[in-house]
Amino acid sequence: MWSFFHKLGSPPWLYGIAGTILRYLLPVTLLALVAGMVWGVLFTAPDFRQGNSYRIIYIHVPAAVVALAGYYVMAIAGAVSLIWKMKMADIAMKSCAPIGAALTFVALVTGAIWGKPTWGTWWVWDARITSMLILLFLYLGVVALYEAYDNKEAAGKACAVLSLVGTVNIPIIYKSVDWWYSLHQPASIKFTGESSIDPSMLYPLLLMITAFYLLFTCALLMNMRAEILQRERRTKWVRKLVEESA
Amino acid sequence: MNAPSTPQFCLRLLRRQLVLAIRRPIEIGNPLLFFAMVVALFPLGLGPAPDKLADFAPGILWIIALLSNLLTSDSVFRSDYDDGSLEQLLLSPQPLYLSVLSYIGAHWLVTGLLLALVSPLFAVMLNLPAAGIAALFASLLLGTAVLSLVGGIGAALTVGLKRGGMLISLLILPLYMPVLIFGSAAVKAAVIGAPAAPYLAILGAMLSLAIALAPVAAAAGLRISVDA
Amino acid sequence: MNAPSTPQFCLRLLRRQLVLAIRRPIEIGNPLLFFAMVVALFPLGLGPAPDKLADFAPGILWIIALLSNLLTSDSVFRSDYDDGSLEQLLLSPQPLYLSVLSYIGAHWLVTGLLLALVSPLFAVMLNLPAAGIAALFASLLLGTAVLSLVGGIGAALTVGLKRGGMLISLLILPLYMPVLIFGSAAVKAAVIGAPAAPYLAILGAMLSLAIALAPVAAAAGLRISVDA
Amino acid sequence: MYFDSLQAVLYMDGHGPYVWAAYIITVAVILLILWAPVGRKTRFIQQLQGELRRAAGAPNNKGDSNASGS
Amino acid sequence: MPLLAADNLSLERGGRQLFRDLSFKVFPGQLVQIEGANGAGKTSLIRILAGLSRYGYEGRVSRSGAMLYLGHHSAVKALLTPRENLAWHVSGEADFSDRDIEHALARVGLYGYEDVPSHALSAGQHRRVNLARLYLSQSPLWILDEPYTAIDVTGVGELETLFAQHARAGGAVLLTSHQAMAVDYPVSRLDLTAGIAS
Amino acid sequence: MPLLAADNLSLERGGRQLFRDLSFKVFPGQLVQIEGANGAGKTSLIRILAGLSRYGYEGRVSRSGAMLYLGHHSAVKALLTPRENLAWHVSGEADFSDRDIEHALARVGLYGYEDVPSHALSAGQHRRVNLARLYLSQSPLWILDEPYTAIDVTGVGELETLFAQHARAGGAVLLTSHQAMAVDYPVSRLDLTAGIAS
Ligand code: HEM
Ligand SMILES: Nc1ncnc2c1ncn2[C@@H]1O[C@H](COP(=O)(O)OP(=O)(O)OP(=O)(O)O)[C@@H](O)[C@H]1O
Ligand SMILES: Nc1ncnc2c1ncn2[C@@H]1O[C@H](COP(=O)(O)OP(=O)(O)OP(=O)(O)O)[C@@H](O)[C@H]1O
Ligand SMILES: [Mg+2]
Ligand SMILES: [Mg+2]
Repeated sequence: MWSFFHKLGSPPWLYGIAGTILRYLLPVTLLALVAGMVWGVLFTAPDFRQGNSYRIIYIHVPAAVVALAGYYVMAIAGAVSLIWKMKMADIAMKSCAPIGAALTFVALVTGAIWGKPTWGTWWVWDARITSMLILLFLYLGVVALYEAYDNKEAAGKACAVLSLVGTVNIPIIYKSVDWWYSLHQPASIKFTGESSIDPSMLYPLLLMITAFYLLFTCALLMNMRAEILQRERRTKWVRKLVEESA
Repeated sequence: MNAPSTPQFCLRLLRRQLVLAIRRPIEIGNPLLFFAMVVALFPLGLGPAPDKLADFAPGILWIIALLSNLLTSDSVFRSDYDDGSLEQLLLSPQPLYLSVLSYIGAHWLVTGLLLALVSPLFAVMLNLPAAGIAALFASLLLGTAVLSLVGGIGAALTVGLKRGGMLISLLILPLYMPVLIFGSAAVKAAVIGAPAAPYLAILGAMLSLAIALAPVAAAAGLRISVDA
Repeated sequence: MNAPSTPQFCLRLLRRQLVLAIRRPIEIGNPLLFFAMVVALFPLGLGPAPDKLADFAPGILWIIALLSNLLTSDSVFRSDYDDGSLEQLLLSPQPLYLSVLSYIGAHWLVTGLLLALVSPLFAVMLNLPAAGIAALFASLLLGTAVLSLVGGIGAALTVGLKRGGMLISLLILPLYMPVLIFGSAAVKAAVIGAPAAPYLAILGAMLSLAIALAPVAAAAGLRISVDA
Repeated sequence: MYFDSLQAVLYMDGHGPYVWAAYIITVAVILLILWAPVGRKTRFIQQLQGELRRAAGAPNNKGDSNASGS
Repeated sequence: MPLLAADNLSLERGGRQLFRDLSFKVFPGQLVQIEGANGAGKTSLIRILAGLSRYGYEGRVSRSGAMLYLGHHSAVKALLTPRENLAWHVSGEADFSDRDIEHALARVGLYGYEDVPSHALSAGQHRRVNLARLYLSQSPLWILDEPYTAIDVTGVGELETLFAQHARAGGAVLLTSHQAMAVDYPVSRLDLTAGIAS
Repeated sequence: MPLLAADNLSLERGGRQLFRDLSFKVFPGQLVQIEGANGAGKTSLIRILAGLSRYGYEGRVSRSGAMLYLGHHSAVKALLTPRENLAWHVSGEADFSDRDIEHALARVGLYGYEDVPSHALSAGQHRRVNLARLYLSQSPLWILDEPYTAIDVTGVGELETLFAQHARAGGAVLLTSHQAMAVDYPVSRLDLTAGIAS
């Protein structure tokens, strides 16, 4: 067990193992994404209330779910980096932010597009939607802060502090926005009742959620590999690797 | 000559920050003038129908308080970083948590507290019903303290950046939002005759949390950003 | 090696300022993010009811544009003053009027223009009726240029003060107000189907006036400031 | 397959543009997510290769201190 | 026991190895001048020794006892007077009595300027406000980055005498400067120009 | 014809008479060092001569021909590279070709640093970026306020040679410095320490 943690802290080992994992995981991910999308778009029956526009659910919900989960991954990595001073956690945290931001963006855009045919408007100030927007800002904050630091080791630490502060705030933000909405405004627009979801819609949705989790994992590993190389550019193993790839 | 006790040192810091603020008279008066001018902007921009304004007064006043806090947060550690005082503070044997708290406390005294004190005046200018004024005052008192604390984290993380620009607003505005929600809700509740106490209690809870954690984060941020 | 022609010199200055802005990526993206975040503040503070929001959307968008201009104006000459470049500019044989215009132009390009370009997005988020969007875009395009020019005067006058940061907002906010009034009036007119052109024409007239006079005032302000 | 013709697939009872726009944007972002680290890695390797070559070509040359801003 | 010990310090910045495996100790009574051309890495080294730089280098630094660090920046607040700058100094080192402060300011040639706002001082006077801390300090170890910047000839002479005095009294001074020291006290030199020093 | 003529300059600052009825001329071929202790009024005088201070003094200054002024601040933008700093210099003096810029940077020891962001330079390297303008300048009159700040020994030597060269070629240099000049060219001295100088 301890030796495993020890290895986790070793950049060349992590670089190698991530490469191996990716070799198998990436094709699976792409397959799952394509299969899920084709299934969802072409092979399911339309929703009886929303018609064909509901097919957006197969990308909207997975993106939203994974974007939210991504923040917790990032914050945990940040905590590990600060508490145990583990360099690799730092790198994982840094690598989460752009992926999370991109997925949040997807959730927002697909939601907005979905809103037009169903609600007749691109945007409403619904609790969940608003907190998703705030999540995007939190992600962008981490990305921007990292970019603004020249000393990347310090940048990692700064982002770790920021993401931890964000973690304390995410539940507060979520609760407060939720509560704010219910206070002011009798919900004139509601998400579709999810309880009645039909298995024929559920299975492709579950597939897509899984695919997005896999996508997140793959992108995270790829980003980490690139980052490891950059941080370890002075070491012998990176130089050897680079010379070999020439 | 022996090292000062920690409380003494913190008082000294607080006094120093306050004197610095007072030496630039504009720094003290400015949040207020800013408040006044933006209060004047709203009727200009939105149209002066008094009933509409009264409806929105709690939200507007709170948004202005938030913006004026945002505008000044960046300066909490900035000049000390620029002239090298911050390095000295980091090397000092005193607990950084308390030093940071003194800086933030001074910031709150010259922005948040002052703002809360004059807010009734502006509330009247925006036709806020009298019932809401006490709640406005109390919520600003508590809420701006949270804002200053959270702003201190952002200021600490960005103070050393050459290429930071206005990064701080991106970092802290999302964190400001819960305060805005509960602050304006407290006033709204009071206006319609509902009890404002629960909202104030939540603001109080946020403040306790922020006092406990924000200086820790800000202190860590300072140590990191002198190395940016 | 011979002295550059004046247009060449101004282009060089413009390029320099733009490169400086781009080197801080956040500086470019920030007016937009700031816009987005403050747009989000309003529903949070005022309540999310779409019809109410739509009513206020023109005013809110204009107020935000104005604030984000206000926030960034201070930086037009600040860093050049701090590092001594401003002294060199003043000693240069080139006409200061045009140099100042280049600085302000660069500021407008990275704030006002960008803001105008993305404003339709935020208009949709605040449920502004589609009829108002063209007027919003046009009024922001003209109006933010006036704001940048006026802001330049304030920046020039305060840059030499030991800490002018917020003083600038005091100096220039009153001058911003006419722009705010006509800008939001143009949008409101378009929303209710009235012609927006008269308001835009007034903004255009203000812009001509500002282009003619503001750089003169700013140039004089700079000469005074380095002597402060 | 739920639809009977390509037309129907594209049109989707009027919802086609929305659905397809959403999917196209999503696919584009996914490709971007996956391509970004690949591009970063390739660029890094090229850069480091160049650096190593320069170092090998010009031993103890004071000019090789050409730092990149990264 | 050494006041400062550097153990195998290596630093690379901007693609250049500034120093490698640098180890040295500073004992009470020592006056150490770090030498090197512009960009040799003096400031970088000093910030590591003072504990301000915490990332990006290899090796270990250990210090015992209190330290006084004066960097490139003067740490003098323009809006405060010299007196206030010393009385409210953020280093939290000690409480200086008003008499001590006046005495120290007089020693650095600021007699009569105690209550002028510091932004109305000349460049050299501004730096002297900070240097007055040396006359107030109780710390055995002084780490100074170019203390002579903007100081006139008389001022430099007085500072050198002070450094020698401090070393004689059992303190140690580690400083960088581009000027050769002209003081009748043995000065150890640490040369960084070679890139790899010892 | 003198490049610079000061006529009966008097200045009082902070209640102290810094100089009174100061008149002098600087002719082509002259190397003038303004001397004086910290706070003597060197910077104040130089800013009046350069035309930056326009209020609060008595007397007249007249200049003929172009002037290059380098003040206490380095006028180097931290976000730009040395190359960009010179190419886009705001003084609007001349268009420098890229080759000239590289040459000038090499002369001040920044070969290889042309494209590093200036904030990643050391204190001395940072100032050297600005000093490179001396190698590009066509102005006959140079007015320099403490040009040697943060510059290492070699750098100071090179600058002195350059000043002598410039004077020999018919230019004139007026500078302040606390270091005595060690150059084989006659240096005129203007001493402000007396308070009232001539
Ligand atoms: C910009 C607009 C939108 C945003 C930001 C957004 C965001 C979200 C988020 C954060 C979730 C939660 C995922 C989770 O359970 O963890 C979600 C789920 C969902 N959204 Fe959206 N959404 C938007 C618009 C829409 C629209 C227009 C519809 C359909 C009419 C819709 C339908 C759903 C459904 C059915 C779910 C899954 C069921 C549930 O968990 O409640 N969303 N969305
Ligand atoms: N802004 C100011 N307001 C009032 N007095 C000032 C101001 N700046 C400088 N002085 C005073 O003017 C005198 C001369 O200052 P000046 O900067 O010209 O000196 P200097 O000879 O350049 O000194 P140094 O060698 O330290 O650079 C000083 O006594 C200083 O106190
Ligand atoms: N923030 C930075 N990022 C990257 N490299 C830097 C940074 N600061 C300095 N350097 C580089 O590190 C080297 C050493 O800089 P340092 O400031 O330690 O030099 P120094 O010996 O103090 O020089 P000086 O005599 O000019 O003060 C320089 O070559 C410089 O280019
Ligand atoms: Mg140095
Ligand atoms: Mg001077």
